[in-house]
Amino acid sequence: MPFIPHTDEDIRHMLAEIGVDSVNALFDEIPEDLRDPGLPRVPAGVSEMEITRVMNERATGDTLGPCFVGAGAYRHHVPAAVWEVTTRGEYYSAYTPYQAEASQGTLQLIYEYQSMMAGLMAMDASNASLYDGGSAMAEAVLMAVRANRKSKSGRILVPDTANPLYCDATRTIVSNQGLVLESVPSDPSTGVVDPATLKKWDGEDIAALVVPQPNWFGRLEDAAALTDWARRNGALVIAVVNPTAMAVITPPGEWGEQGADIACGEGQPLGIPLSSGGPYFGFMCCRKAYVRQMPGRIVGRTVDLEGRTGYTLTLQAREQHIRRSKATSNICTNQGLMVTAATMYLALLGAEGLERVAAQCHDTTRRLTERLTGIDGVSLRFDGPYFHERVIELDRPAEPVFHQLAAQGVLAGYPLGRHDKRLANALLVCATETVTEADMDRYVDALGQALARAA
Amino acid sequence: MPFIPHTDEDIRHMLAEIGVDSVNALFDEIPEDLRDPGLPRVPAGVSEMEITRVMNERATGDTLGPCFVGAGAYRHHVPAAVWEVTTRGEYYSAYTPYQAEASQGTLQLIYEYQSMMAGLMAMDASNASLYDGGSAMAEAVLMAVRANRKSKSGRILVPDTANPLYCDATRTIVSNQGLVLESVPSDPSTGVVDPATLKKWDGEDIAALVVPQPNWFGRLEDAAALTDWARRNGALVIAVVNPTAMAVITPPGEWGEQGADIACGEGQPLGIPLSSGGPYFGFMCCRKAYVRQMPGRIVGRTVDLEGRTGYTLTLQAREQHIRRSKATSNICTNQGLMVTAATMYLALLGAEGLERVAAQCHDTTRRLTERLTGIDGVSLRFDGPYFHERVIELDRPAEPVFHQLAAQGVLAGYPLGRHDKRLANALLVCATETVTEADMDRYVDALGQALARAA
Amino acid sequence: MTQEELIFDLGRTGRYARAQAPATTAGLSDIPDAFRRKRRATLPEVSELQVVRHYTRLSQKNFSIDTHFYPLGSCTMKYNPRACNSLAMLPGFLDRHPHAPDSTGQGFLACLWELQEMLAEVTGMRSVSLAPMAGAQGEFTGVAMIRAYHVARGDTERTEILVPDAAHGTNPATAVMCGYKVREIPTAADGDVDMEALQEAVGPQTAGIMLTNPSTVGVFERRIQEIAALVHDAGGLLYYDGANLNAILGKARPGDMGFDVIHINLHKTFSTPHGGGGPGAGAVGVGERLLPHIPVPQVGHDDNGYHWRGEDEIPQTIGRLSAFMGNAGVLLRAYVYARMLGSNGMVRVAEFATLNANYLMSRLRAEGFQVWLPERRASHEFIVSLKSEAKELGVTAGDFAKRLLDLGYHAPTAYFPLLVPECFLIEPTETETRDDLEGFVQAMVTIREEARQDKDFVKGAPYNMPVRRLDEVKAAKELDLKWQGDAG
Amino acid sequence: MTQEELIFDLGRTGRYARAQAPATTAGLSDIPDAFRRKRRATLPEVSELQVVRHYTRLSQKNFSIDTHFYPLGSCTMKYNPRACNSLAMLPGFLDRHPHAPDSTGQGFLACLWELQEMLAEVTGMRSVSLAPMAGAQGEFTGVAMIRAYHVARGDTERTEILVPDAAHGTNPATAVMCGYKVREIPTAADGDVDMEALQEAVGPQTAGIMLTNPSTVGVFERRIQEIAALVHDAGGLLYYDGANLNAILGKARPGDMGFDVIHINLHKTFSTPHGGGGPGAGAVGVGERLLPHIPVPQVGHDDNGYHWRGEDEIPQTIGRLSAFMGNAGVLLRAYVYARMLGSNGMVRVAEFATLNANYLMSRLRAEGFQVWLPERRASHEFIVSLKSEAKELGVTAGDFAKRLLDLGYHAPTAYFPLLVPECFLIEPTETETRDDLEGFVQAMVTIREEARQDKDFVKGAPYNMPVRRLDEVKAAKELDLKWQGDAG
Ligand SMILES: Cc1ncc(COP(=O)(O)O)c(C=O)c1O
Ligand SMILES: Cc1ncc(COP(=O)(O)O)c(C=O)c1O
Repeated sequence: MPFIPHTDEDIRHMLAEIGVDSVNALFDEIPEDLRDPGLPRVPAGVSEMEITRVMNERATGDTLGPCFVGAGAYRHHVPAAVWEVTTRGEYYSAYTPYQAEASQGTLQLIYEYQSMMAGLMAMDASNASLYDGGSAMAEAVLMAVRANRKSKSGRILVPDTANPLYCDATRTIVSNQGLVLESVPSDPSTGVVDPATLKKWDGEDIAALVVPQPNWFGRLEDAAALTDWARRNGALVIAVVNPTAMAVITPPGEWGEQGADIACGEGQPLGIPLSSGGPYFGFMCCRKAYVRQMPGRIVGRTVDLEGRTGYTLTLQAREQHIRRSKATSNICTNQGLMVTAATMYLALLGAEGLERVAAQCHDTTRRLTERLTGIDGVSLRFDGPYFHERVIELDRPAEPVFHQLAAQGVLAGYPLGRHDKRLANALLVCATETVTEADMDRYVDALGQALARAA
Repeated sequence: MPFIPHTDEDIRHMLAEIGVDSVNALFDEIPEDLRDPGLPRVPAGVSEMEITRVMNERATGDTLGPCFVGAGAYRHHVPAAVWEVTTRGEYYSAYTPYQAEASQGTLQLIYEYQSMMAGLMAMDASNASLYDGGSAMAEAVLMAVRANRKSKSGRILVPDTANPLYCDATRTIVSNQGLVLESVPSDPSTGVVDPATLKKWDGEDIAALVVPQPNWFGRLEDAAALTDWARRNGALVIAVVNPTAMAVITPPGEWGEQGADIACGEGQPLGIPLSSGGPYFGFMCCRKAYVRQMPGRIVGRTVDLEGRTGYTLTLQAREQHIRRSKATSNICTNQGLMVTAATMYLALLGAEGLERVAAQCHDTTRRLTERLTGIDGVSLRFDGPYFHERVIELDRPAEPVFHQLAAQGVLAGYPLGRHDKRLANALLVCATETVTEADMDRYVDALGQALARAA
Repeated sequence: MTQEELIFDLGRTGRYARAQAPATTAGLSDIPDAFRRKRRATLPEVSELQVVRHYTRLSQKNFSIDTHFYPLGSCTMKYNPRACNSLAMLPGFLDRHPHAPDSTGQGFLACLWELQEMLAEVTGMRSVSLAPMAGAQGEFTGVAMIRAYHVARGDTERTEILVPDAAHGTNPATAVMCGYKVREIPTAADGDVDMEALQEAVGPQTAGIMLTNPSTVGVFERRIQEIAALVHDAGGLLYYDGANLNAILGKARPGDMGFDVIHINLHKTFSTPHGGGGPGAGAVGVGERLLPHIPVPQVGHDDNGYHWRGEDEIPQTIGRLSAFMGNAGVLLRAYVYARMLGSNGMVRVAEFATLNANYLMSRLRAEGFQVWLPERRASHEFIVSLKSEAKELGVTAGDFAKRLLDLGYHAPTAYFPLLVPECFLIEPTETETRDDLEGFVQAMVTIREEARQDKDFVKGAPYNMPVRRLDEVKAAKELDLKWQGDAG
Repeated sequence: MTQEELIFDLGRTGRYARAQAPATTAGLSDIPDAFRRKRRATLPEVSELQVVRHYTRLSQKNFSIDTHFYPLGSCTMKYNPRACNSLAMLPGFLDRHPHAPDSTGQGFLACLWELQEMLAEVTGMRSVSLAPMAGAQGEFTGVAMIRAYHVARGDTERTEILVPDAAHGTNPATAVMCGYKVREIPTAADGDVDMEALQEAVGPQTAGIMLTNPSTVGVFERRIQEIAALVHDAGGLLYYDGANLNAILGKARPGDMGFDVIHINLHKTFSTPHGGGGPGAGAVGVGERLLPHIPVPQVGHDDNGYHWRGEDEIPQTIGRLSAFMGNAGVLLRAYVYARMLGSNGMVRVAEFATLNANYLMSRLRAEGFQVWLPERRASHEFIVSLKSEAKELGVTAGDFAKRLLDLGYHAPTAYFPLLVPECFLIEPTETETRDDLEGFVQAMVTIREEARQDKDFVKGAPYNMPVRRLDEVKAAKELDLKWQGDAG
């Protein structure tokens, strides 16, 4: 009702033109016993003013203090320009750019996004986005199985240092096609995979190896060695990476002798607000050779009738609307607006700005964890190179401590025991560039006090 | 520094082109003893992230509960669309539309605004805005003195029911030109001017009479009688009105037999956030005969070379950039972006929507004041027709009660004793459409408790 | 309109938006060299003003709901209320970390829980999960649940999903992703499913059928109850593709029709923005049979407030579909919209979407255009076939589409569904005025007239867009998918 | 580009954005009929989508900083950082009522107080009031204080304000509003004030002088200290029009030059948006002499925090200039900007604004355009005279201006200052890149070349704007200032 422009006069005129008496008559093909069910459980409509009040109250109730949780979603500074421009109606309320001539804004932007992501990952090509990091890993697995023509096994090796939530989503999505994810155990003392562990699969038919970088524990894997093993064994390499880290850490395209085959991950760190878990976006890049196996939209540069540069969706023969049951994926709507924001974020930061952000995150995490491990009852669980997350070990179960500190407004980290009982005392801690000294003081004090009490 | 795009290479190249060694050399015409003062009291620059944190903290600290204060600024619902569209870069970051062909967006919008304001006031013409309600009243006084060719006295009658803050601003602005504001006393029992009071000035040379509607006490003046008196006495009528009220109350153009000559006021109620007092905008409308005496920008419709409709600033010979010392005012920059918002607000609401808002405000204020006057120690100070404000009288000084309730998060009204000692116990109370039953409960409870204690 | 350079071409080495990055470079020296990036990433090197200006200018090259009538069939391009955006972007919602405990997110969870309830009511289903991130993922979720259902019953011989030939491409693609074979069911001449063919196709190998109702040919499937009985009798389940729910919101419920599972494109019926290609949200609703298999997380509600329900509470769930809670911020937008509509508003959405579609169909027909199923009621959309224009005047649906852009109208969906030649699938939606519909009719008439005068003129369209018709063959053959540096 | 109908023409009786108004009409019956409006106001009758679409489309017809290089001399059209907007629009600031007690607005007051302090420092003045709502009101405030100063000393014979002939129109208009006569001082050939003429003009009737420095001809007034001594010796005071402060921010201070009062256009130097014509903010700074007369309210700071200073604390104040605290939200934007710049950043603003101006001046000169004061340093702006182009090619500065629009550049300020024939006052600002400056040079060269080929082509410009050149005479003669209804 609120958004319908029809006046009574309009309605009369329109019904007359159609030749019916009432709007209801237009529904007369619906079997009568199905018609007009009533919606008793839906409340009556409210004005914008009323719902604004409700939402203001609910949003305020949700406000929190400092955040030391990462575990797949990171609180970064998002430049104001990003969302002020992204929410412009022309981006916000456009459809997927099917009519290229009337969508050059979105199309050029996606082309620029693809260029940036390929640049950041040092890969040949990027698609226009997938839903999120977890489903991107699933699509990467499906893609690798398609792309690896030599492999027939449908077996994928996944280190136990990969994000367990991504693994869950991947399992949900790929298991109906009979693919099997096999776990590669990490070294429990270092929190990374010892490349020697892979010997066990030497010579076997493995479609792909997943390499997380940094891994679930924030540690840096020996991506070069893992990649080279895969290459020798005919397995493709799927890099699952944090895009901020890639400003300073060796990107997938440069792993080992020939680089990874597919790079994917969660795009959220690139200008997307935490927003309780979404919308984010999944990114995916690959080698040139595999472009035709990529899922999702891809934009290409071309020319118009007069030879002017223009942009259009391309390689659509991979997609469901053309290929239907033979498509590379069923994905249709993806995360366009998020990519719009990420493109602006990357343009604002540039390579140097992103390096500074990455370095600052690393440094803040280093300083925080040094202070935390100075507290009685806190130690470092895994030592060795890391990006911006580290695992600390408490002298007691972490879950109750997490809740205790949350009640004081401090999100102390992610309790790793949720996925692995052996890590019941462990917290995965992250401190991005947004964390201040005062935030750290608050955390250190709160944790110190919590642990000072008897366990 | 943060917003400067120059690279070192750019700087080198540019200095070479200019033919100087350093940027500093470009300042060599400044006497040496004036150069490079240093700015020790200005702190070092901070990043957007840092200032964002500061502002978030400061804004949160400022948050308040329900608001029953009006007194010149009103909390109305502002549709989200208004500011989402108004802050589009093309409106936000454009200059005054001097180059008409490159400013048709702003120009057509102002033409539409002028049409809406003229429509709401039932006047012939509107300008493109003045600074605020107070300075608009000052400009209206200056304009009336110019326009009233027959009057030589520079005497202006202003009822003591006009907004005292507007009167202060007006006095500051017009007194240097020797104009005199003479006060017309209201009836202390009704809070409005008895038209018979004006008899005192019958036959005298009065340039203009100011008529506030609703007046400072929220009461409705007998605008028709006042207007007709002025007409008979050769004085122009300056209406100072609340624009929301005009949706339901007789507009200036229809006052008395021939209507007011100038209508002005504060535009804030039309979609402008309270924002601690500004930016708002002053509006001004007038009869056709006086258009050439109006201050400020005016947009006219015309045609281009090919006969197509277009819009341009017009009657610029009134303005300072053409007429210099003979201009109708020194105003240059006005409140364009606020008018942009107000135009969208009025378009969204339309006449019917604005009527509903006005009626709701009136009704909420009625219900609130009925409940308040049910409290022991509270009475109505002025009875009689009102729009959306009423004066209540406490059994003790209002100022301390105001502060007491504010500390509990309730803005109880405006203590009128600030401008008139005789009203030391009075509160000017307003309840707009944004006030809920729960808000009222909170106010009634808090006031009841406050007054239950000994004075 | 001038051409816009690529953002990379605007750059100069060493430039970036300095207000946006930490001022000093913190140390990375404790990260061994072997892990460190050697060459800087190829990213634009531009100032903040350059970014704002470039992307503001680029945006102006888009058609969108906020600028144009956009009657893209099956896509429900209606007004996206601005409050839905501003309220979903309140700092309290935006800053909330997905791993923050439920206790600190009661406001957010309350919105989601109420949305679940409202969606269950309007679909007539038992329970709703908001996890899927778009329509296609909703489809995946639904079919995966159908599979889980059969598997849980030990009924493992079902290998086929039935799909009408008019179905959206995501339907067959989804069935395959779930490990099924696809069997196409033809559409009868009256626009409904060909019942004989269906009877033939249904059997013990049938896992289920995916239907859209109103269907993608824009009419209500009248024998839906018969179809449901047929498929259920054979042991299969019914999947409802909710892309067209706008047509029947509050007027009829998929659950009442016999469907076992449904997805709703919240970015269509519930007006969350399409964003130039997402994000969407594809909430799924299930009936009794699939209740145990609903994906996680789902919002639960008890005396202690709201909480996430996980695998512990739903042990037979098909699992999770993303790392967190789907497109949470999109769900907030849908919630705000649903609350503003309310029950009455929802019914009126269906009514006026249908009124606009039938009116536009009548008008185009009156102007001599060939409506595909003229004897049927249009739902919220309908099909015009430009076959005779193509034959007699030599201008195709594609030509009409391009010329419409010149005249200020986004083209309808063209060449879908595949079974109607030279077709336009036209969906005006309820938020457009009669005047705008009339403007579209006039544009269609104008183009036909132009084609009569000079068909090559129409075939050369568009003329007023930022670019003329693009060489798509070149785009696909000489792949140019990224900026190649100054050399490129 | 298609023409945009008026919003009124899009309407239909009975339509409005229903989500935005109360659903039911509350009673007004207790308001007697005599006070009630009889005929409904003429306002548009449109839906929410129509409003959003109309004003989104209209916006695209504007040039702006966010879309174009905009070198409008004297106006300082530089990048308006987006954070300044989003932070000033935080709900906590927006919802605050101006009459709320100081105790509930400490955050807001703290920003204003710090802004006052920073502005006092960069101008070299004793105290700052943020009350004036634009430059012109700042001027009024300053001259009114000068008057109050003389009056307070019983010095009532001073009747004149001196103003250079190159001054902005607001200067003489302001003097008159304050009850003064204006006496114009000519500009010497070197661009500075003609000292002889000034000496002659100064006298016991001199209340003060209004100067802009760097002046509106784009050069620094080198003898400013001499001028100050001269005027002060005669008992007059010096007013500094701060429109050009961007040129010397942190490089030199008006207070040090001898000025008694200054206004600062925060919407220029401190980059708050121009908004298509405001709101601005015209903070004033005063030296010792005018301290008692500063306008109210001003923010004060003591052990109890921040508070408004009113007439009780400043009994000799000239009074208030608006109902509340001027353009408060604009002040927040200026504060955020000032903090992001910091002291270093401020100096760099002046340096790079000056660098860009001198570079552009050099380049245009190298291309054969006549710079007005070639032997002088440009400040942040400079003048090009197109007199010889007008004479030799028959195209005026106005023609160049219109053709520049076609080429994607907003025109510089044309025909101001009045003393230079066919002039462009060009101010590139510090936020534009060298490439953009070069683009502007090329556009100027192109137009001159076009004029050589075909002067009428240039005189017919613009061609690519939403409208061609407009008939301004008709606009002024056949006044059409509002929509006249369907009849109109
Ligand atoms: C009928 C139909 N089904 C499914 C989809 C897929 O939905 P989504 O794009 O949200 O994945 C669409 C969207 O275009 C559709 O029209
Ligand atoms: C030199 C000069 N003085 C004064 C003003 C007036 O300032 P405002 O427009 O803010 O009133 C301007 C603005 O254009 C100006 O350039």
